[in-house]
Amino acid sequence: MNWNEHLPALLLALPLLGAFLAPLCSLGGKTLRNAMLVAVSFFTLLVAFFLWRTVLADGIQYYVMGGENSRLALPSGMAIPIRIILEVDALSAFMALCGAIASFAGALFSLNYMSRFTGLSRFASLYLLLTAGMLGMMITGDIFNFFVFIEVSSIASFGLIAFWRDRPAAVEASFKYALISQVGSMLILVAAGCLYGKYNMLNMAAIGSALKMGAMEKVALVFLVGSLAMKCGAFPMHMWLPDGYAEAPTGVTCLLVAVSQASLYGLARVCFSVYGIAIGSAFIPWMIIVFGLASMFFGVAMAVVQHDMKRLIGYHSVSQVGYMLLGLGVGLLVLGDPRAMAEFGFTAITGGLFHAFNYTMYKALLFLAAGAVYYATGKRDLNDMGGLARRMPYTAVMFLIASAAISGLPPFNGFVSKLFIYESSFAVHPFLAVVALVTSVLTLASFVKVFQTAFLGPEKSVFAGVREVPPAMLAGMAVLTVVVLGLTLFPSWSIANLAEPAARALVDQSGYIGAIMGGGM
Amino acid sequence: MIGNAPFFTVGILFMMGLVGIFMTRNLIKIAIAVSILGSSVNLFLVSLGYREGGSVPIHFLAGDGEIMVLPTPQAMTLTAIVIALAVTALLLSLIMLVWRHYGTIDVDEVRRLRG
Amino acid sequence: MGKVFTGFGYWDVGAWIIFFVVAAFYVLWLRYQGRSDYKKGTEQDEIYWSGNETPEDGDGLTVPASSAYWGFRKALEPFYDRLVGMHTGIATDILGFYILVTAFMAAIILFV
Amino acid sequence: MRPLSVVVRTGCDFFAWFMIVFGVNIVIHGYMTPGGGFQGGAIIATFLAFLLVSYGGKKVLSWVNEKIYEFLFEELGLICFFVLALLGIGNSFFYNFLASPLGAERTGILSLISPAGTTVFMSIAVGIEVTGALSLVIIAMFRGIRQFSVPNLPEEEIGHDR
Repeated sequence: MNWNEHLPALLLALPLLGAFLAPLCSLGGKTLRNAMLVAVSFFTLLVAFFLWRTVLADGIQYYVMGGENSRLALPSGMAIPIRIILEVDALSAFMALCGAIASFAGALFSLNYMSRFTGLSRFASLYLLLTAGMLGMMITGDIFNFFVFIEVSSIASFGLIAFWRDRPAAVEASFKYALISQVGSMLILVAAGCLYGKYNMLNMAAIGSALKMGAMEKVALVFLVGSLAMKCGAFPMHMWLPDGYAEAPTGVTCLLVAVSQASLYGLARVCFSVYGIAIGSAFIPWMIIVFGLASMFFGVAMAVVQHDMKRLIGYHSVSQVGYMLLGLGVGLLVLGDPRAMAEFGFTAITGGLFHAFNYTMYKALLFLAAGAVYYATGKRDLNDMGGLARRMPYTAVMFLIASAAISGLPPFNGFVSKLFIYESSFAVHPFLAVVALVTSVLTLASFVKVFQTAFLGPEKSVFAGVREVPPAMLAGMAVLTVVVLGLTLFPSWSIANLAEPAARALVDQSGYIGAIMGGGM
Repeated sequence: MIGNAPFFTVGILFMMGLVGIFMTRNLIKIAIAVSILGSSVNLFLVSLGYREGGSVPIHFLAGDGEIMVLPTPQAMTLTAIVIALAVTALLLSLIMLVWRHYGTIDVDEVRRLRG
Repeated sequence: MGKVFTGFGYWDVGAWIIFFVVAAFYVLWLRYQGRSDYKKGTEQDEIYWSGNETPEDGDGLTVPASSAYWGFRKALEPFYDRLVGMHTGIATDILGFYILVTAFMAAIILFV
Repeated sequence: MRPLSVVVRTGCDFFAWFMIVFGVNIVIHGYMTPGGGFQGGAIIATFLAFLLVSYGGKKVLSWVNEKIYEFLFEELGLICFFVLALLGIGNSFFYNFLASPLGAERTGILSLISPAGTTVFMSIAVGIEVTGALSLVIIAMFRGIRQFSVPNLPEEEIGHDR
């Protein structure tokens, strides 16, 4: 009974246990609750790291919840897997690692950030429930269980976005997100029902092995792609995202960035591993590419004219998700023909996934820096900010690193993943690369505006009393800065160990199916 | 053809819920329309598991009948009902807070966050 | 540190960092040359506010963020009015876009 | 908000306690009947709704102690559920270690428990948890209504309807 076998279940059990124990720990006082929050998110990060290492070492790990032993996917005499199976391949472990890092940084940050507010036992339990829901979405192999974890993370994020319920904007943002997210989840449930009705199987690998494109599968695919793209923030359906990210407490926004990555993972898993080559017509890949292009350009066009700091960064997350959708769409487009796949398809997927990891890191850092500025000065509007660099040097430096990374300035990690996406989308059609480049220029323009107006410029007398933020918040930001700098300085290691195995796992549908169905593919 | 009767009801209920959301300006009616949508999806899930002449899928209650109705959709519907309750309770509490802050629950007036 | 092959060309972080270090030294050396008659802390440090007296608090000096790209915004007036007009912020509009996109995708994939 | 008529209030007051018995019955037989933890817990939670109808908000909110619902019910239910799931970690998380295949002989302590094994205790744990959770939801939503509308409740009770 070595612990490596139970890692997938432990990855979910830990944050869930933390969420259950939060009210009990808050009986023991503020420090015990804070210690529990940080300890649980740190151990979840450790478990995610060991899980990633185990998956890299010996292939796909799957865990049968409630089975005689945790590896028995097909009990004797059964043709299809019946229990809920957590299937962790290189892509799930890669996304779980990046989600766990964002959750740990957010927990560290919200120790001091939330100390002035009441009801923090509810905050800690909702925060860990959101982490458990996000990690569940990333490692589950069962399509109905994926719906349940989407609901767990959505309901936790409704509560957390409206946490400051005396701010009208937060309540409005949470209601709009709740409305569109509930209708989207109902459509995901209809899609799961369609697939179950046709194949009587709920396991993604089992459905993937038996799937032949028909009317029911097309409806299920459209509902899944539509609602998962909505939860990522693709263009026409993105309007809840800047409101939700701007109004939530900053520690929560840092985690919400990773939660939208979990639905991007869900989109990739459904398109590549469940449908794969059976996707038939090139309509869905081109639809994802169009989502990507529209999100990129219109997201950053809206961001340039914003003057509220967190809303501006929220619109940038809409445009950055566009890059990943473009990368995955190009990969899906040429999944069928091996020559184009070898030439640029695989680079596109690696670029898209590496961009997902980079994006979560520097976007979370940007939000934490914006939250630190809000904590220190109490202002969010860029018009009445100025000359904060002298008073808050660490936050200014970290914000500079993060904005250089997001706008893709050469030595930073944002540039590496954008380079992959430029080159591979150029091979499909030059227009795609042109839109990507113009978006990157506009991103740089808007972050020059933010950095100049907020941090540079002459000293303002109204900010005389501003001091640097307390150490726990700096520690939260430092964790993310270290990861961003690590990815910047060692791109070849991180691509070879992080992005490439994930891309290979995503493309290798037969491996994903074979692990569960006993190599019967 | 009669076998598909539940699926027609699901279609009609789904359309009613969807159109209901857009037809009204009152937030509480929108929350009601969303729960109609949820119940139509639950009906869809339950009617998936129906088998001709099947009996209760519990072994010693099923008697000697060989065919059993599929139990998985019933478990799925149960979870969907639990989730629909939680979301409806949250939506209604948020509408209460919107009423307290904005003094109106008209969907066209609750729009401070725009642009 | 590492050479990354991106399918079409190479990307090497080390080369870029060395380039930036050399460029930084060169710029700092140029700045160090400077004008010899400059003395710190004298009236030479005063901001030249095109003739009239300089506002002493930073508030008067900073360029507000809303006017940072006013030219860009003014030039693309028709595009931005339509784009910002699209974001009405009404809950049912947000849902409407989602339902329209899903209906469009379902129509195309089923009937084309 | 005018209180309901005397008949309704006394009826609710009388039936409140029977709702608990009915709800517990559904929770206990949950593993076999269509009921179960969640449905039974929801029925037990109507106990509080009946009290609110019969005694009015002020009296009930001053009487009810939310800490009990939060810690005795919610936390206990959640932790029992989690520990039951963890006990089977030898085989796998959520393993049903008390169950036995149909018709197998069950000796000793096992003969007392039904062959369904841990699902019996898990549905009871869920029942306890949902009772606490839904009672807190009812209290919170009721307190939400009263927070900003001053109730014009007459102090003493009039015997007949108005």
